[in-house]
Amino acid sequence: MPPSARETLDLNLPSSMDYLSLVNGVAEEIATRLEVDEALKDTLTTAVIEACTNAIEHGNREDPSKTVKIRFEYDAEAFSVTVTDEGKGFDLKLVDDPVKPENLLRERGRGIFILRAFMDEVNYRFDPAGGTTVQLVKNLGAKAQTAS
Amino acid sequence: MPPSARETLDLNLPSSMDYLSLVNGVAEEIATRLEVDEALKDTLTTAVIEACTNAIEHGNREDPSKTVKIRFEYDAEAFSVTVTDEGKGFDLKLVDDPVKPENLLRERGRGIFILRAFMDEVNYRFDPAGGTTVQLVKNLGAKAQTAS
Amino acid sequence: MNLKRVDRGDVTVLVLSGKLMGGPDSVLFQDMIKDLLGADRKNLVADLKSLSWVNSTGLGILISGYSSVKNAGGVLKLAAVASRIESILMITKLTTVFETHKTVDDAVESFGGE
Amino acid sequence: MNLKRVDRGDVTVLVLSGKLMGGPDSVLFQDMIKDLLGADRKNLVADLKSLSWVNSTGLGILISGYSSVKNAGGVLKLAAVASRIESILMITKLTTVFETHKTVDDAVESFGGE
Ligand SMILES: Nc1ncnc2c1ncn2[C@@H]1O[C@H](COP(=O)(O)OP(=O)(O)O)[C@@H](O)[C@H]1O
Ligand SMILES: Nc1ncnc2c1ncn2[C@@H]1O[C@H](COP(=O)(O)OP(=O)(O)O)[C@@H](O)[C@H]1O
Repeated sequence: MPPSARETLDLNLPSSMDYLSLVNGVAEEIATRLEVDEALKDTLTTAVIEACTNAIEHGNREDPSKTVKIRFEYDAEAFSVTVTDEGKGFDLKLVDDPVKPENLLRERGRGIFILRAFMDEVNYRFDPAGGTTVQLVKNLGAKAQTAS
Repeated sequence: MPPSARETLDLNLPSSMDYLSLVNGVAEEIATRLEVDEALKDTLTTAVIEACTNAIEHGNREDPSKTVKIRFEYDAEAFSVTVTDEGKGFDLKLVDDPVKPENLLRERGRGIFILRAFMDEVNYRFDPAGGTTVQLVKNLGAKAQTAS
Repeated sequence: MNLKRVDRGDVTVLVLSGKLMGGPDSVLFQDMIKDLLGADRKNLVADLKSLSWVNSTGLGILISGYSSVKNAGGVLKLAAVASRIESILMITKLTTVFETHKTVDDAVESFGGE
Repeated sequence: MNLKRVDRGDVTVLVLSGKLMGGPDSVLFQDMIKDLLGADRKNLVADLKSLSWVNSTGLGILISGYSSVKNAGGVLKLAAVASRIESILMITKLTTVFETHKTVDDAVESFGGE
């Protein structure tokens, strides 16, 4: 049964791509707990993986001595995940649109686009002291929708 | 490949038995990363589950608003896991021996015994301010052995 | 854990799969045993071939079943125990409590044929 | 990701399974494509039936393969795309890049028979 009160789960891990499969497993377990359907489960786990990939790759430059902090907060109404790295951040305005025809064959540059397509809220916070946090929110209530 | 430097992974979660399967998944992923054989993987995950079961059930009395903190630290030489609850602790001297003939048919009371059988070190720390921490260590180097 | 029941003559095989670790598993298993004893079926085999994992709470569930069946004059035997579960049964000396058979067929036959 | 190669006439089917998410997957896939192009095999089908999941890095791997094959005068088509992966391909408009077929047989036949 989905939790009646809002629950919080923290996962702090070394910055290596090798941990993506562990993160995927944790996100799937939480989605199972929330009793969302398979499509929504895929949406949530994909978004979590994209945010963590960026934190590990761009934020912490795959330095395993740096930590990526993931906080999941959820109840039957909403799923939120906050991913924080120790990096210098970036300029959101410089992020290209991957579905422009001239960008379609680029190998990279689809992560943030997928986050925005899949989730209801995507908020970046750049800490002047260093560190990037992205918060993703998906509504699970009556109005909840899956990606497709 | 197993990590060359010691790595730390933290997992903090609500005190519900429903989370044991998530904990099991995380422990399995770490064991996979350490490239231990299947028997040792079973040993490590079983020990982690036993420690977490006690923290959730006895320490935090299955109150999901209370947190169980799990810290994994590992490299190719050793696997350590520290599980901390918010409970009042207990008297280790009062824990019965489950393999005494008169105790064999008891339904409970095998958790700590299994921890001691499976792991190389089992250390309890009772914080006078409240909270129980158990640290489990398994050597993975040349002298490492599985439970059986 | 998933639980399935297969009757073979006057022996009932309980097929356990997944992970046995307390909580809802306990009620599921106890209810099944109660139903069987209520129907006077007391020759039971727990088929553990597809059970991937058990913790100390799960061991307690098996023992509770064992005791209920024994009190009713029957017996619950184990069959096809995977090695990871075997090692827990050995360490906790529960191998001295449970009669264990390599295969389900062996366990069923040990009751004196189907 | 696991990668298997099956030749069917002058078409080669690449069977991907598991999760496609960058890192070692990228090298594995690129090496395979290089080998095939080196052997002058340019009619390729990626069978995604058993691929359970892909992220944006994984999409990049497919595109990199697509471009290498195209530059060599061949084509990499997709077949049997699961719905969770289909939805990512649609959102990123990669359905306009990849020729996609319902089944591997359809994809193989689209090259003009085995
Ligand atoms: N956590 C982060 N820290 C620093 N830079 C980031 C972070 N996340 C994204 N970026 C920047 O934004 C760009 C676009 O990211 P994204 O859309 O996920 O595509 P990709 O990661 O494939 O390049 C990245 O190339 C990177 O420059
Ligand atoms: N984290 C804990 N906090 C409080 N009491 C505990 C804790 N861990 C174990 N205990 C006590 O020790 C006893 C024995 O534990 P264990 O051997 O794991 O068996 P079981 O949990 O099945 O009773 C428990 O019944 C409980 O009283």
